[in-house]
Amino acid sequence: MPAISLEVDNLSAGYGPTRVLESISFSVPAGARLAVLGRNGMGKTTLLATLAGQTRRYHGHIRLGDLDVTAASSAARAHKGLGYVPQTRCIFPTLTVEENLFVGLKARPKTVLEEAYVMFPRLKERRRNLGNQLSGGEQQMLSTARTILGRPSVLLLDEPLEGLAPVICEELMAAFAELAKSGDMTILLVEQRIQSALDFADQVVILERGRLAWAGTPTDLSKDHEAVETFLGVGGLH
Amino acid sequence: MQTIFSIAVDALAYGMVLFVISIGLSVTMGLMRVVNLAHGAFAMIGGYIASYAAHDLGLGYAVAVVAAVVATIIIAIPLERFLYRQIYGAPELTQVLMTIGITFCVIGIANYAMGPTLKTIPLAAALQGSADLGFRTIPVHRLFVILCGLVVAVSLWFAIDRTSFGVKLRASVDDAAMAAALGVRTEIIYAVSFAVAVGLAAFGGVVGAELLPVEPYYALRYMVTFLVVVSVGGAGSIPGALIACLLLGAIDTTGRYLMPEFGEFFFYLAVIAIICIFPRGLAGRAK
Amino acid sequence: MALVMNKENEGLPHRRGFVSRDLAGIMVIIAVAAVGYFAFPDNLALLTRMITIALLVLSLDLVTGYCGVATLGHAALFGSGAYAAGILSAHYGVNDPLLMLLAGIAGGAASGLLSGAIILRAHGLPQLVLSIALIHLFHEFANKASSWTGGSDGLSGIAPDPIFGLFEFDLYGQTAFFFGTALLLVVFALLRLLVRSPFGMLCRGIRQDPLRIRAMGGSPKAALIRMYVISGAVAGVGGALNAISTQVVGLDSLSFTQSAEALVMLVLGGTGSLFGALSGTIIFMLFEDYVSAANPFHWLTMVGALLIAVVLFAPKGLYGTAAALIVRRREQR
Amino acid sequence: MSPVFEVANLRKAFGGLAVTNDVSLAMAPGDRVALIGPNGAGKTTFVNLVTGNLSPDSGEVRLGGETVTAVNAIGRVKRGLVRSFQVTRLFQDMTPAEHVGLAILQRNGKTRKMFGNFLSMPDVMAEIDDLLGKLGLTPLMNRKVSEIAYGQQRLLELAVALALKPKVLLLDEPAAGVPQSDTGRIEQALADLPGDLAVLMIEHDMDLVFRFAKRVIVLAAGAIIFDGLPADVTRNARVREAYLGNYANASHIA
Amino acid sequence: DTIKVGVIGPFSGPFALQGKNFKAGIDAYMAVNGSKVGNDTVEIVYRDVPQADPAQSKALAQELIVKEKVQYLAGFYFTPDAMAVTPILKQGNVPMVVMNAATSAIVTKSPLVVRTSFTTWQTSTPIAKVAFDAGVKKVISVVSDYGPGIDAENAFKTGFEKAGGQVVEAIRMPLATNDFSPIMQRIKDSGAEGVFAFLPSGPTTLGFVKAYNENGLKAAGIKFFAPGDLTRESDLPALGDAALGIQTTFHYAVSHDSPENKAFVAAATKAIGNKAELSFPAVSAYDGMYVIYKMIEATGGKQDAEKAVDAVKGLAWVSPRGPVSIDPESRHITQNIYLREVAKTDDGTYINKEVKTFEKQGDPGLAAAK
Ligand SMILES: Nc1ncnc2c1ncn2[C@@H]1O[C@H](COP(=O)(O)OP(=O)(O)OP(=O)(O)O)[C@@H](O)[C@H]1O
Ligand SMILES: Nc1ncnc2c1ncn2[C@@H]1O[C@H](COP(=O)(O)OP(=O)(O)OP(=O)(O)O)[C@@H](O)[C@H]1O
Ligand SMILES: CC(C)C[C@H](N)C(=O)O
Ligand SMILES: [Mg+2]
Ligand SMILES: [Mg+2]
Repeated sequence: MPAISLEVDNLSAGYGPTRVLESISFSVPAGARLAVLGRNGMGKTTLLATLAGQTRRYHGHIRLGDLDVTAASSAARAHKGLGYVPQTRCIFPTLTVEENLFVGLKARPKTVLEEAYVMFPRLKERRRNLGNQLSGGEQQMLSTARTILGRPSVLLLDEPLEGLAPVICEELMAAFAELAKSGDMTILLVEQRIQSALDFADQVVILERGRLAWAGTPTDLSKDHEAVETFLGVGGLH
Repeated sequence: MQTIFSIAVDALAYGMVLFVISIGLSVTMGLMRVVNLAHGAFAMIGGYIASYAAHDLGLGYAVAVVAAVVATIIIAIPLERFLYRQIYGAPELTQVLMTIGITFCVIGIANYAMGPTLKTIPLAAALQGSADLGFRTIPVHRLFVILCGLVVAVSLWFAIDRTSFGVKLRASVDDAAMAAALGVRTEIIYAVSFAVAVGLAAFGGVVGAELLPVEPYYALRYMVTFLVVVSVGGAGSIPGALIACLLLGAIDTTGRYLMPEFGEFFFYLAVIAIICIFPRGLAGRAK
Repeated sequence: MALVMNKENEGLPHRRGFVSRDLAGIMVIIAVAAVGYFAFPDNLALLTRMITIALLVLSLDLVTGYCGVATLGHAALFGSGAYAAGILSAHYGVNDPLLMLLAGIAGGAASGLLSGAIILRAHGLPQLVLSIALIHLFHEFANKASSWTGGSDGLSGIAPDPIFGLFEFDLYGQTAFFFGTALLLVVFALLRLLVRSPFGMLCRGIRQDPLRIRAMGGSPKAALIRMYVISGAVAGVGGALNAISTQVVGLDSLSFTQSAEALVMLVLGGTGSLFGALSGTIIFMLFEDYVSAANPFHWLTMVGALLIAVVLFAPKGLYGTAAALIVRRREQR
Repeated sequence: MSPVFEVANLRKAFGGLAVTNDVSLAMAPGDRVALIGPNGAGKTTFVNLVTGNLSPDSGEVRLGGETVTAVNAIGRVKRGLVRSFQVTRLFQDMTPAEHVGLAILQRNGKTRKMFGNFLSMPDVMAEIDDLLGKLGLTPLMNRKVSEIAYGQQRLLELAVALALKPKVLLLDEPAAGVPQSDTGRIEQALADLPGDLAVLMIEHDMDLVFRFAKRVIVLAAGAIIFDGLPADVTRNARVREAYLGNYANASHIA
Repeated sequence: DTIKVGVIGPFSGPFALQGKNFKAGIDAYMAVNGSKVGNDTVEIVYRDVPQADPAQSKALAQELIVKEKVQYLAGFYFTPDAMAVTPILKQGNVPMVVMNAATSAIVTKSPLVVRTSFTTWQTSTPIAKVAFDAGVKKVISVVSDYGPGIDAENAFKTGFEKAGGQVVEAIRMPLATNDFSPIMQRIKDSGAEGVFAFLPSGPTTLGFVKAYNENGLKAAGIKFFAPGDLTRESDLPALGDAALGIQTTFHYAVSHDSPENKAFVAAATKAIGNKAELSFPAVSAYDGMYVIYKMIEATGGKQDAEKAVDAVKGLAWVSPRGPVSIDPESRHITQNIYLREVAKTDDGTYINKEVKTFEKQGDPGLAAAK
């Protein structure tokens, strides 16, 4: 039984007075790949943002490895090994690509920027450009690369494939799988392309109106046509 | 010809004074995105402390300058912690309201504690008197301010553009939540930047006191001047602020020489013209 | 359990809400005016002054609150209105208050057009600075044109006739007060219509994302200039009322200080809402009047403390925060 | 049929980087074109040039036979060229109903009206209802945009563009961030568009592209490297290498 | 009965020091003479107008009359604030005693106005003669560009040209001027032998005087003349040695040597708290109170503005500044104007030392306006 790397216990959270997540509990073992699915507006982004310390939490606990990070700030969580790639990318618009990456380094030496360039050669070409001059896909690459450079032990990915060319998507999913296997990295993936997500993950949870509605393995899910129909609203997977 | 040189020297000196006094505001306003109308209040606090240290405690000029900078920063720490932290990232107008409020309070307190009269800061012997430039004389103190301006400009530019602190600061300003998610301790970054900005304000208040004398209404009287030069330069850009100060200093000085009665017109028309041509300020970057 | 989707069956928005709020707004103004009249019958001059400033702040709200234009130079519009009305009377002997009012509106609108044409050339901080430069130019110009404006000594010799030949502007300030209240009511009612008209909605859109408006085929610039002219007319009403009721116009009416004070009042009440503008003015001026009478030497400190407290505890302004609280209450029920 | 929309030899460079390199294309009424290409190929830039948000270094844009290169963005919208944004650009504290209402009023030239309200215009209300209903946004129509999920914002972005009743519609990744369950709504909305409308869609979701497009254009490094039928594009080696990857191998194309 | 006197002045804001001086003068007068006139008790009601703001001034005056029922209005630091109130005096049946505002025309706006301060014309005219007598024939005039500055310029020019001198250039500079170096360059280039300057008392005077020294004008022997606003006592410590020797003409110096002034300074110092803050508005307020007391006496405490004003026309007394009288014609104060020179006393403080007296000066400004 591998060590638990992320544990969520009875978590409720939301924005100001609007509560979005309701009593969510699950745990992810180290090195696991968890896909978080659900239709539009069901709280996937909110869940990841709450884990990253960016929304208001009402109650519940979050544990990272042996540490209780419930009360920790966003920055402290990052230093404890949490990495977050937000859905809206959040590129620093007035920083160059290189500087954007640099922020993600934490304390690592500047030379490791090359790692990012190997993963996304496109970024290297554009490294002196400002964040707001990048194309949508380039921003997506930058956002992902920036977080990965910090070598997180738990990586939260919110729709990382959005806006990327198919060929890049394939490469990226392969790279994520590689990271999870070799780098001892735990990955939570929110993705609309259900098939890609299921191909990647070894566990799946589905959110429905802020609650955890379904949990299991991808194989279970592909058999559970009813769940797919009700929670994901897609008529069968291919 | 001699007159032209003479005006040029005056323009340079005046521009540099403007620069030294307002550059701290470029840090708060351009980098931290806080419309800090209380900048002048901190400059004034610095001036009062230096005046007190030099006059009443009999300390030397250099010691008084350092004491003013340090003490102003110490005074600013609780203000940052309890007031400014509430307005980072708030809408501009909210920031305006808060910092005007702070300015009013500082004025009231200064008036109460130090009295309404003008305060001076006796200069070190070496800075008194005039230096002969050949074609004219210039107060030694002005040369000192020019030097200070250059040193401040270069070191700030380096700190912001070339150090990891600078990158983290700019990142925090662009998107504080994301910077934090990447492990940047934004509160510390902000606190340090704020301290630097306040320290610069105090420093400017002290060395600029020969031109802008210290009195309780200092904080309001020159608020517009600070705001204008910083924005014309493009908030947050050190070279921009420098160019703006020199340019506006030159326009102001020449205007005042040629047609003093239209001095204000020249200055503000120039401001309007510059902003119409460079809507983000001389060196402003796109957001 | 307040999950977000539980509002699924909300239908179309209703008009009734708006109309009843309009009526409520007018009733509130009348009620406040009545309270003012009976509570401070000897202080109508101050109340009239409050109305003039309220008109300025309302006008500022149109461009700042509804269109997102940052300006510290709005008194230019107010002052132009005041001087236009004042000059008409002092130099041309046209003393009919209604004609003076028209002159004020025209003067305000004209300088609104001019200000708008310049201020709208930048955004954000540079825009703020443009407005500052502009108000200084206006001020300097009025100072220089002293044969028209009286310069720093002020324009005196304004002698408005009785309104309709019946009601004289006297020492007790009754006429001025009722005249002012009537103007405020008319302006308020018109503005209520304006801000939720299609044009008002366009302006709100522009405030949030001008580029989006362009992509919808709308011209932000043209709309904002129109709004600036309207705003100038409203400020001009305030300026004319000022000239009529005080019979002097000073340089301060086109000063940076006056502009900044108006902005402070607006933000204090809450931007983007006519009630915010009104309540900000009333609260600030009452506070100022009360504190400066109680302790003139320290009132500035107290005003400062008030502003800080508002930002800390009512960040959307006094009215804005109160309104948000009420809405939340209602939603929780 | 004569083209409603035509671009000739369009060029644009940022610094030294040629982002649009001699692009020419024409669209006829009723065209359904997909513009695909690697990230950073210059697709969004192309849209910006065409709509007038950026000005080209050289080249020409024609709308319905009229050269509009010198016409500003607003003028082009008025002539029926409408776009949606890759990253949603919506008014955070306005509701979907107000968004669509504003677009309709703008289209009708009624935004100059300083009195009255769209709530009192039954025709406008009906249109709002209809459009939002099609995209499944009716339940959210009176919530502030800042409170609705990103995927729903994407749908609203489309609704606003449709409300302008364009002749030529440029969609920049309309389905990005929209879950599979809802892409159906987008497709349906597109399918319901008037037949004489020309649509150009940028999209990285190939399933959607192949269901939607009658013609595919591939842009790489600022130049068109393919312009033809969807069936042919997967067979093009350059396109496969630069863009499609293994997608072409899978039997996705129905 | 209680007789209320409403005082409007800048009690807060950048000019608060002037308001403080008003209050000190009034307090001093009442401390020395008691608050009773006959059977009536005098009560002061203060209202604050921080900066020139005629509308506010008028609103407050109206409130004072209607609500507070004051029988006298006094104070008024700024001309427009005084001007704004003149139209309501008659209807309110209230006399107005101007304790500072220095534009000549105010007294013409209503017959109920009496002024116990000075006018800029009055204080700036004698210095022209001083300059001419000092052998200076060409002078450049440099004034702040607003009402009082322009008055000063005209007064000096009229006086100096009448004496036979020449004003080679007249410069008006914005009130908000920080750096005077270019102005000094202008002065140098003009070839004038002396400079006449008017700046309102306060922070800018410091920069001006410093620039005069640092740019070598003093060394070059260009003489400096000004009315006394430029060397207000409360600014002198800041000006320091830079101001030594500057000659100004003014109606009052805190150092004036007379028993009346000693008593006044003692009382006013007590009222203001810090002698260094005391300057000219205090004495005008003190004398203003004298006039008001006289008015109350004359009317027996009844509200009759006309009678009150008539009673003080021609009134003459010895003020702390010297012998003064109210001109019955203009209702403005006739007084001595002194030529003073900034000097350092033995205890290290700076004073305006009176060196010459121009006796019984009226206001030349009114005549000039006609
Ligand atoms: N800032 C906010 N304030 C209030 N409510 C919000 C806010 N952001 C999101 N919500 C609400 O929270 C709910 C969940 O949103 P969330 O973004 O987590 O959904 P999601 O599952 O990530 O959707 P998507 O697939 O569209 O990205 C939505 O109904 C949305 O309306
Ligand atoms: N203002 C600019 N300055 C410099 N380079 C720019 C600017 N705008 C865009 N670019 C560059 O031009 C290239 C094309 O950008 P564009 O946004 O058109 O790509 P795209 O094809 O839409 O890509 P994606 O599919 O990722 O959205 C990118 O490499 C981008 O970095
Ligand atoms: C010179 C000053 C004492 C004059 C005063 N400020 C006035 O307006 O009259
Ligand atoms: Mg999401
Ligand atoms: Mg793109």
